Amino acid sequence: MLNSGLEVKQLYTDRDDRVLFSDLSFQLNAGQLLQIAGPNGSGKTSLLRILAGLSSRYSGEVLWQGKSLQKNRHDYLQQLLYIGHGAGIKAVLSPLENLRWSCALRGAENSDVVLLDALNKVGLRGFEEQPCFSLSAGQQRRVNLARLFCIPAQLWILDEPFTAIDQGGVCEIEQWLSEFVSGGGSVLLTTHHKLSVSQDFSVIALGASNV
Amino acid sequence: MLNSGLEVKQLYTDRDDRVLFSDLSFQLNAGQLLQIAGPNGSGKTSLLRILAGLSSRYSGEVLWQGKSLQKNRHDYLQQLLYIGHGAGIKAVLSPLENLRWSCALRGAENSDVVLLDALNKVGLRGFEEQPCFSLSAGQQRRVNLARLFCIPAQLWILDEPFTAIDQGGVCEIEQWLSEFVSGGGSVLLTTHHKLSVSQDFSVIALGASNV
Amino acid sequence: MYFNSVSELFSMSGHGSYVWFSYGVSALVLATLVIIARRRRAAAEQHIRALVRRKDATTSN
Amino acid sequence: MSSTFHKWGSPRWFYQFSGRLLPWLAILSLLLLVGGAVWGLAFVPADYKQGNSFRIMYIHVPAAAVAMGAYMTMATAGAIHLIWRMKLAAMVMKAIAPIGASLTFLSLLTGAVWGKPTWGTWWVWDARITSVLILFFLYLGVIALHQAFENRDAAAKACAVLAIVGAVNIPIIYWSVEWWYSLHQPASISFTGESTIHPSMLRPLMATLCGMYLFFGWLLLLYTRIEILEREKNTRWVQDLICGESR
Amino acid sequence: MSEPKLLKLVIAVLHRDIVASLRRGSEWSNPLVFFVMVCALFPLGIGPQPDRLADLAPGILWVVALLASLLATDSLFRGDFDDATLEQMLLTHQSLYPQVLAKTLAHWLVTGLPLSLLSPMLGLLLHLPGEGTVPLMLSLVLGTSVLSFIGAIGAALTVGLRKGGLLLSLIVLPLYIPVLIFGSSAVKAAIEGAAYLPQLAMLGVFFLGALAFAPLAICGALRISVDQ
Amino acid sequence: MSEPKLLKLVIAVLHRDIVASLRRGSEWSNPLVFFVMVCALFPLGIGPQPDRLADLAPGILWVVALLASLLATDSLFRGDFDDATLEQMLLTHQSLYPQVLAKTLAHWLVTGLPLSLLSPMLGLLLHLPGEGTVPLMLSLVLGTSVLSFIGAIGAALTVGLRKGGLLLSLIVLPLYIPVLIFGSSAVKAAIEGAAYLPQLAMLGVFFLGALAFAPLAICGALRISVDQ
Ligand code: HEM
Ligand SMILES: Nc1ncnc2c1ncn2[C@@H]1O[C@H](COP(=O)(O)OP(=O)(O)OP(=O)(O)O)[C@@H](O)[C@H]1O
Ligand SMILES: Nc1ncnc2c1ncn2[C@@H]1O[C@H](COP(=O)(O)OP(=O)(O)OP(=O)(O)O)[C@@H](O)[C@H]1O
Ligand SMILES: [Mg+2]
Ligand SMILES: [Mg+2]
Repeated sequence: MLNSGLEVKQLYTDRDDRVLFSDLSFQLNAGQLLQIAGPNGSGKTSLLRILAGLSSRYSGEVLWQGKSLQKNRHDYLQQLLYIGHGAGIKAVLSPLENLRWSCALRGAENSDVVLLDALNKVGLRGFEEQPCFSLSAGQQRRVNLARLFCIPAQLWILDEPFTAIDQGGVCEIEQWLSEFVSGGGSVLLTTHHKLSVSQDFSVIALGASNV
Repeated sequence: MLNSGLEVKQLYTDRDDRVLFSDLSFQLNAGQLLQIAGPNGSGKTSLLRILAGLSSRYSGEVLWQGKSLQKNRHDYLQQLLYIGHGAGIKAVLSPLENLRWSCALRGAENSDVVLLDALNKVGLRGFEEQPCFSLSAGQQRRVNLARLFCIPAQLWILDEPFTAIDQGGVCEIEQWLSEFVSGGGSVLLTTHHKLSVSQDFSVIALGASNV
Repeated sequence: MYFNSVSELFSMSGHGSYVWFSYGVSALVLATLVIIARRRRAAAEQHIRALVRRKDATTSN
Repeated sequence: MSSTFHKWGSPRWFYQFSGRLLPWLAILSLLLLVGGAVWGLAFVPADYKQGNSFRIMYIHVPAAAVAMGAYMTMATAGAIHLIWRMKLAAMVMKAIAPIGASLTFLSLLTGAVWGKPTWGTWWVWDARITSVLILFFLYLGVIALHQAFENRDAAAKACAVLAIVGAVNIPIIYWSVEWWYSLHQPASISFTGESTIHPSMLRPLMATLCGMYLFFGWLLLLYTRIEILEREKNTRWVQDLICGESR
Repeated sequence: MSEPKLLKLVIAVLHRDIVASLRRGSEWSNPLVFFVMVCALFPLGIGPQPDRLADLAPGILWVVALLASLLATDSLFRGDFDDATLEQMLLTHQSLYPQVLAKTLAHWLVTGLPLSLLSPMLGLLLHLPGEGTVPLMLSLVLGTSVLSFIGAIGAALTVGLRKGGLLLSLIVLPLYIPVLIFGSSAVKAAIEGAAYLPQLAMLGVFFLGALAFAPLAICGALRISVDQ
Repeated sequence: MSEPKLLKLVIAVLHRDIVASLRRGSEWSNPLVFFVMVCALFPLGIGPQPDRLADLAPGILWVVALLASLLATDSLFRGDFDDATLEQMLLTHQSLYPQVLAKTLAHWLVTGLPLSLLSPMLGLLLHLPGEGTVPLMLSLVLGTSVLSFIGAIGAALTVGLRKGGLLLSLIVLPLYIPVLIFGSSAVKAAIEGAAYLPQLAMLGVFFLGALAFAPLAICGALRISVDQ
């Protein structure tokens, strides 16, 4: 398939002369979910940042729909939703205000009803107007995850989305992932949990010798 | 048992007029492990901070060996090891330097051999001298957990110790917990993982209605 | 030579200390730049030699 | 054009080419510097106004002039690095910063020492002096920024941005300081105008000036070559070069 | 990209930054408090003689305003970097340029502008002659906006660094100097009864130059800072 | 608690803080750079006339040193709070007092002391008469240590606040004023040929007072800041 989604060819990265991965190649098409596994410090976050276009510390090729990321950046970013390790929210703003800003950045014209609905889905009903710093660790993470529901995208890149989320929440998120993938989206994620989604998915394990 | 370890009587706390828990009573003796469960935002962290003596936003009683925390503070702190949500390490210092400082704070006179051994146990061999900011999320968490091995204590209070830790790491930590409890220590922890230790342990679930 | 004697050259009718200090410091700074370059070069070479030795050792095993 | 550019951009080619240039630069620059200094110190007649202290000029003026030229070279290298992603330019940029800062420091120091006998004070807020002080700060900024980065590539790019911004500002700074000084102009102090410099005093100056330029070029090559070795330490040609082909 | 979309983006960024600053409080109040207090310190340090103070007032007021602006600059991108919202700004197909412009503008609105508006009061405190008041305000309004742009470049370059936080001042202060010179001399000229429009015009030129070119440098610097 | 244990604690905290500061670089170099650059800004703001500068030098030098010290203060407990190592400091059976003392001392060693040592050079830049040099250095050595203690109280009170960081300068600057007055007047007295030892003695008294009482306030403030 020439016009595939994300394609990675012979990716190589090192840190302080330690090779994190080399000759890494894979392909992620519409309707697929791919988990990057590996112990702490194996380079999962580094890989995801490269694929999101945040890091240029690599050699090799990353293609989106057959064209290299650099050339196709505008299209790629229009389709990408990246949620990293970081908080991703401003602590003094309320969840609603945070979402409004995130949507405006992406040019997604959502009414507040949509945003409130998204916050409701991630279980933050009643906390919409409270400043985020007064939320618990898991609740803050949920605000960040609410972006999944209000920003249209083709490809989700998620770095440990389950961090600090309770068990009920993990199940829900897994369901969202399933639904998104069934609807033709692609998901690339790292997690230390045992993922249970209704689809088949592949796992790429990064070097196990580091820790 | 009058001279028990940690005893909590009718604890009550609220935040912004929302009751987090009320009439909470339990007891934690030597050789016991207690998990605080509950969905995001149910007040687990708040409870742990109260029990560690970091927060005084409560009414009710907290006793250590039959005496109230305020009166018995010096003894209590000598026995307590608390690992919270926060990083707990200085990013510009190396793991080894961080541990040295932590030990000095507690008056634990450990030689570097002991510290290196602790770092080895948490899987950081080879990273002892690197500044912590160049470590991955899980590796940083492991530096913080290494304190378990070099600071003598009777009671561990751990707030989501498994965050960002890979699966192998989680098993190892569970084993440490088991060993510590078998050796007569007490553990109070929160986690969203399904805990599997060789001992029996009790679970206290905080309000499920909040999220 | 413009000056009548070496001692006159050194004293420069009172301004000698300023002049000689300037030239002295300048010579020192310029020489230091060269010396630092040589040191760094030696260190770099040593580093590369160690690197090669380590590589040779691992490939021969 | 593009092929020569490519060749120039290749660290390996540069290393070999500069190797041939080095001895010539070293000999010529030292000859000119030492010769000019001896000439200026011992053989030129004293200035009728300043006496012998003017002899500081033969080191002061070259240091100041080369320091300014060095900053512009650094900024140009930075621009080349950003636009054409030429690695060699980044190395040149990094090499220039400490040399330029040292020369600026020298010109400040020798100027101050010159000021004491002529003006009776170590320091005045003259336009040109102030500008050189600011130039010194600009150099320190580039060096500090470079040191603050862990990652070499990011450091090079960030320094390139800063050097360019600084270079755009230098004319503005010079011109505004000049204008500022013309507002105040304490009449008691003035530079020896160029017209009063006797041609016989000028010739050694030309010698040390050329010598300083060549010396700068020599140092630049030395530091860039070290930079090349450090960055390309994992390549075959560097390892062969240092350890001999017969390993 | 269509015009209204760009405008919406700018407004969203402006709105968010201003609300966050106002809610945090420190961002707008710190430079103000600093400005007032340091101006009040000077009479204590150098003596209270009114004519001497009047003579020095333009210089002192401008230097202190510049420092206040410098101190505020560090937080421009720091918060966004720390909570990883800067990543979001980089990871959108919409251009970074308007976002950066909006952020700098928001920063100026909560720091430079209030400071300029407050300056006449501090002129009084330092016995600034009455003719200097209006030029002081005008030159500060124009000048602090230029300072914000220049400072933003430095902030963007240093935001990713763990060592070297206020390395910012080393980078930025030399670049501030032309603004200081023309700003303070506008006030002085006005006091001496000379024309001060030339200086203001010069500040205007600086402003236009900064408006055109600084955002480019800022965008580049931000990308470098995130990619380490 | 035995004596050597306390000493060990103090040394461990000192060592860690100094190493961290030196490694970060910014912590010791920023105040210095700031000091030098701002001193260089003043002539540009108020004019280059040597006699005028000489007249103002003691005041300017002291105000700028005070500002540099103020700026450095904010980071005293901020880093420890953010990375939750402050919790560790509170959660030990060993007393907080020696830890706080060591932290403040470390802070002064990397900020106040270098600044004092550099001051003679800046005196040259501002045409400070030669008689003022030694009193300037002595008064700065004593004075900045007092400033560090006072600043630490403010830093401890404000470290936990997310909104309202305006407080630090507001709380701290008024307390700085006596130090500024005595410090700058010591230098002025020396220049005028008068005795400056009385002022230095006064600074010494301040120092002893701060040494005795400030750590208590700091400990209390830290406990309050963490418990929110
Ligand atoms: C710290 C103090 C000083 C600094 C930073 C300084 C800086 C400079 C600079 C930048 C130049 C221009 C070089 C060129 O463009 O070719 C220069 C030239 C010169 N300086 Fe200085 N200077 C200082 C003090 C002095 C003093 C005290 C004197 C003599 C009384 C002096 C005499 C000259 C002369 C004669 C020239 C060359 C002739 C000319 O271009 O006008 N300088 N200096
Ligand atoms: N500083 C604060 N101000 C106001 N409310 C707060 C503050 N800190 C926490 N809360 C509230 O207290 C509640 C409990 O927070 P806590 O951090 O104890 O939850 P938690 O059980 O640890 O959740 P998680 O599993 O997400 O870590 C949250 O709903 C939060 O809104
Ligand atoms: N800024 C940096 N400087 C130097 N090394 C770094 C830097 N960031 C990461 N590394 C190194 O790269 C390796 C991979 O880090 P990365 O964050 O990608 O791991 P990870 O697989 O995401 O781990 P985790 O499961 O703990 O999140 C780590 O061993 C770390 O030491
Ligand atoms: Mg990771
Ligand atoms: Mg929690």
